[in-house]
Amino acid sequence: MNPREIHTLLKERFGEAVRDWTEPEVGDSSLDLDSGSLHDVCVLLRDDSALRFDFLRLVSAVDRTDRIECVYHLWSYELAHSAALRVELDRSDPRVASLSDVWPTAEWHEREAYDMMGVVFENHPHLHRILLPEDWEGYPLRKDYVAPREYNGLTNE
Amino acid sequence: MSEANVTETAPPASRRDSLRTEEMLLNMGPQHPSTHGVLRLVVRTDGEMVRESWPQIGFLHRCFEKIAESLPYAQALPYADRMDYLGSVNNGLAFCLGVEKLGAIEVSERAAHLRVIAAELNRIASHLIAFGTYALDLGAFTPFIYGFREREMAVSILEKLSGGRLLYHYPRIGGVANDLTPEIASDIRAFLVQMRKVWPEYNALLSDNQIFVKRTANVGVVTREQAIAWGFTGPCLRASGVRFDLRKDQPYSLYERFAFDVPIGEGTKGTTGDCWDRYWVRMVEILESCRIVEQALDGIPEGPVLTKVPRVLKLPKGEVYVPCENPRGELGFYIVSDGDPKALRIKSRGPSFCNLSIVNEICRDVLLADVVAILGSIDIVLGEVDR
Amino acid sequence: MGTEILKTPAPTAEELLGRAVQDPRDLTRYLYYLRNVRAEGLSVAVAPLDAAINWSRASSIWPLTFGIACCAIEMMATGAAKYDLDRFGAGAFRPTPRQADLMIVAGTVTHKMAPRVRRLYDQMPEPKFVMAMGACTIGGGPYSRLGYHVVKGIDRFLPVDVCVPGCPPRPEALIDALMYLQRKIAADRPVTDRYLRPFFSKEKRR
Amino acid sequence: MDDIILQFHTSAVAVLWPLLSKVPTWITYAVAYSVGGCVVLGWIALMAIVGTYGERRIAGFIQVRYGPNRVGPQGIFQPLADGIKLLCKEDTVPNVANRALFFVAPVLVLLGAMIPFAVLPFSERIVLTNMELALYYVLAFQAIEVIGILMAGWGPGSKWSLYGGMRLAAQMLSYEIPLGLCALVIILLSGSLNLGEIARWQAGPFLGMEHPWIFGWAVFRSPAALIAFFMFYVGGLAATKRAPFDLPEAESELVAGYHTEYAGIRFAFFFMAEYAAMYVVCAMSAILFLGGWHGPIPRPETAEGFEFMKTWSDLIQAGAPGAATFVDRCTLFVSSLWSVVSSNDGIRLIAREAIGAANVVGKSFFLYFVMIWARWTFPRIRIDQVMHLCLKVLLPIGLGCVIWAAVQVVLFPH
Amino acid sequence: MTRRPKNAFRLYCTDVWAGIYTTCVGLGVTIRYLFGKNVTMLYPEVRPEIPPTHRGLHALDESKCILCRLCATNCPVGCIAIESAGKGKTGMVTRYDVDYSQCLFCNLCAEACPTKCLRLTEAYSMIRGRREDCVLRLARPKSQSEIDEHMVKLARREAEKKAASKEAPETP
Repeated sequence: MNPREIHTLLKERFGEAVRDWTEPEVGDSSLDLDSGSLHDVCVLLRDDSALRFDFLRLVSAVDRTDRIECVYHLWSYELAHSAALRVELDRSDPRVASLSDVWPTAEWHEREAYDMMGVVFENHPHLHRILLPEDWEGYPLRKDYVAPREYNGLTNE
Repeated sequence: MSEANVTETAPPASRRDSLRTEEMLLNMGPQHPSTHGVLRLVVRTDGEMVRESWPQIGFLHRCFEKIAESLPYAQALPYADRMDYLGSVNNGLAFCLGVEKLGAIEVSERAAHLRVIAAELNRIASHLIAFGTYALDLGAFTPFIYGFREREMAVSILEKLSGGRLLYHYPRIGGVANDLTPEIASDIRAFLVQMRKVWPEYNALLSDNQIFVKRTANVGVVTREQAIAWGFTGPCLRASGVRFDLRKDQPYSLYERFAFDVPIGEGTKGTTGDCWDRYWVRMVEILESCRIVEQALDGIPEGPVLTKVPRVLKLPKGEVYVPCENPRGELGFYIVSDGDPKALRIKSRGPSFCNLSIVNEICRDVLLADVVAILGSIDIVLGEVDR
Repeated sequence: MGTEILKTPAPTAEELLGRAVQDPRDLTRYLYYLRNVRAEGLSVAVAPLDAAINWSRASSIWPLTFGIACCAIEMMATGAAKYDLDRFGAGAFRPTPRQADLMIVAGTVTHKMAPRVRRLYDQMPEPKFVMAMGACTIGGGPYSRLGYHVVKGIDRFLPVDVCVPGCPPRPEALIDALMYLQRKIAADRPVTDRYLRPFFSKEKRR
Repeated sequence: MDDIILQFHTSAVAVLWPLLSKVPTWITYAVAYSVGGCVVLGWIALMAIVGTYGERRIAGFIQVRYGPNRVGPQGIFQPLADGIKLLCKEDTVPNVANRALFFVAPVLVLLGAMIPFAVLPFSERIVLTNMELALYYVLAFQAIEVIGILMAGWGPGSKWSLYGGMRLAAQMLSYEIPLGLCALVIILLSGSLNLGEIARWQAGPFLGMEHPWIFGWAVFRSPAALIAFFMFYVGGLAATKRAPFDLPEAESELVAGYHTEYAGIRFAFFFMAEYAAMYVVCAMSAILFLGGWHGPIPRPETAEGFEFMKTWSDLIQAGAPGAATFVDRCTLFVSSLWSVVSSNDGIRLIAREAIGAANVVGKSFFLYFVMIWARWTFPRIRIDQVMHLCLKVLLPIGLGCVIWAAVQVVLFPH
Repeated sequence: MTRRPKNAFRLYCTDVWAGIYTTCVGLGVTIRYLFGKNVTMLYPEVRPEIPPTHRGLHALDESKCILCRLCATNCPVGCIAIESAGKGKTGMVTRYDVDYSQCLFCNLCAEACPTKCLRLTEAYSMIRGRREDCVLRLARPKSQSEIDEHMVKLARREAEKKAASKEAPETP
């Protein structure tokens, strides 16, 4: 099933939670969702017989200066088709439901998104920094991030 | 679990008999002979039995994604090589394919063939290191040295081709750096002959060795559902019985032209998806890669090697994700561009990052020696885990 | 020998290094003291002891298995069959810092890793040497300008003896660095002090 | 055929120096035996040097590379350089260590490795003490090394060395029983515990041949001994923590096992003890199963009843009254020695002892090589598999061999 | 207690036999290599043969350098420091340092050079004792007098050109 059919299937199932379809002229397309309904959509995507998305490929948080987006890439081994979900969160307090109970691999991806971009995933088993040390301030991949001049005694310039 | 709240759990009441036994927190710390680099594995053990383990990563976090955002595409390419330093041609290839797909840049057939040859030679070299370090983890030092002997031949070929011994910077946006000379072609054929001659010896020395089989069969079994749920990709996924290879299912760079088959784990020495299967899938993949290199070398057409790319490359607005088959699994760059010479965001999916996340799941109630065997069989590279 | 020779300070290790014989195979470079005894007025009794200890330390340097990143693969290649570090007596890679003499820091040292590297260095017994292998360890390498998490060179928290530029340096460069370190050890003075007086002599320090 | 040192002391020394006779005998015995002991200590040090050098060179050639070949001609001085460097290292003691255990452990381990050398014969007559219960003595004192390593495990207080120590305890428990059973097979067949006696039994008549060349070896005398030889050797591998059984100092799992915290000269003790223990196992297997000095090189015969010591002491007693001053007593001592040695039987006896020693040492060096060869070929066994192997495989086979040997001794002796 | 499989004893025997057989096979492989040929290249005496495409230490041909500074801008790390007397083709390079504590040998600088005067050579070994020495100074060190004399030459040529251009506009 190509992304367009998936979009129509989800549209009739969830109605306004799924934004309308925009065909990008270059690169991959994606389904825009609102953050509230993300968890239910994902459960459906995994369990529905026509979709069977059993593999969460990638969770990436993108900082578009006025908002933060979370993009989920999915793949199905049985039906060999892929899909990309996009969720927009506001920049001051990015909050979205965690998918670690739907796909266990999301656990580490979400911890990395929290570590790098500061996106908080609710009811995540243990959400804290995965790559940077525990006491590191700031989220490096935000556009307005300033690298610290010095960290526990070692200067950076 | 962060360092702070890893508390010492008191043993359950049932075991407070006279002989007070206590569980120990063991630090297979960032410097440990068998953690393949700087991975810290905090292990809660009860005697030799491991109850729980928390891998702690980030000791080699080199800010790749921040650098990739602040440099133009051509200058960010060498940093992609340094992510998985054992399969650096495949990293550069994935990065270039992403940029070329977004910028609709054409690549000549000869360049595509050269990319396939370099990528497969790099895969053989990486699998030889995986074979060597896995033997080293289980205590056999000699296969490690034999693996490096063949690897030196492959590396000297790639050095003639690209100029570097380990980080090749060979695929460029729009083609490859240098062209193939007949002398390098004959070296490649000689290497393929030697590799096929030595392969049965490796099996005699290690794969069929009863001690090795006893140490790896039925150890760290990952079922098919578990592998898919935890995001396993590459040889580890195929060892659990899922016949999925990106070079076959989502072909890129002319891979559909070459005939090769995808080995999967059948549980010959134990159950499907155990350490032995992960090791065996890698060994058979070495032979498959030899076949691919041979076919690519025979069918290489004439033509230019590097198409003209504007010095200041501006990609159109949009995003793309092109997954490639790295020796450790699916590696892809999710490139989001806003139309200016620097990317808005480049997110890299490291296969070892996902393969490593299953360690806590399967290292439960196993012996300490088995934790080492499981970690070695997953074959992680820390540059890719921490990026 | 006049006593005034003892008042003038002896040449430092760096200067002696320059004069040490370049050919690593020539055994006499360890005994170059003996050749210069007349010229530098050393007490003949002590020089051979210095030379013997230097020779044994230089001929059996046990590196620590401590690979961090890409340079670790080149270090393994140097230890493997084609370049064979064991010919120099340096092939016994010891897993524990207690039994290692040389710490080859091979790979990028990040802020999260730096305290561990420092602790490993402190755990090594005294005649220990540090080799900074690869551009990342010398001055931050490719990550020096934009890497916020990378320490810009390990000489900020470790005394470095040998720097090996390269990204990653070839195994031949690593063997050259080991021979440079051997020459540097040969110029060391374990038993005599700056004024070439043996430590164990009862004479008061001036 | 009593000890060479005892004979030498009673006959030659006491007679020549009358003032010595005033000194209580145990002092002179002590001096004589300590001289013998130093010779054997030199041999142990030589074993350590040959061990380290041989291991790194053979490992090199197995791995298609050269071992150390730049330190001295062909790398001969490499062990010397390692030794001096370890001597001059800083002596680090972790502050959480239990200092008493930390200091005693290496000494006990080296002691445990050196004790069997007292009874290990190099040839028919060249042996420090020709003890009657030699085999029992060797097997009994193996436990000292175990105590030493358990101390080394607990002493430094590091978790890794604790694991190494505990693993060794489990390994020792599981391999010592099959080792004892294999020795039992030889005791049953040869009928004595004295190593000299066992070797002579293997030279005795067998299958009608008066002097069986190498077919007199225990290995050919009965299939039980053949199987026992392989099990004794495998048990020996486990005893010296080598090859597939090097669990207590498993590099890839326990960083460096029990000697994680030891540096400098203390680590050199463990290093030396390992190679000394290796030689003990090889020499014991050579003597018990491969016919000791009745080796591949045939030995010349000497006249019946010719005793080197006895003839020499008779000569000295004959000339003793005439020699008054110290000088001509020495000349008498040397001249009588020269006359005995240059006599026809003397030369044949010395040749016989030398070739005997060559046989014993040659065979144990071959087994030494096999140990090194096995180490660089096999991966490491897990601790529960070691116990499975020793208790569920070696033990039943060992019992079978003992029963077979007993039946063989009863049905057709020799 | 787990029930013992029916053919437990047969499994036990095949296990023991497999153990013995594979150990002998493994020993066979290593003994063949023990007496085989070694592959070690005795490095200090035997120099390695390095391919021409090797990306090693830099080499600069000063005469052809036109001071366009493309190499410095194209370097991802910015480790090339150039100082010159005068600009463009007529200028003279006074300082051209490559800082090897940052360089990653990616050959982007050599490829960007229009006149191909910068090249990564086959040299690979530059061992230094301290970090400060890890900088390769490629430009020939020039004395202050030489620089001043060059500046004077430049100024004189500038003056002639201005004079020539002053006459030219009157003639047409």
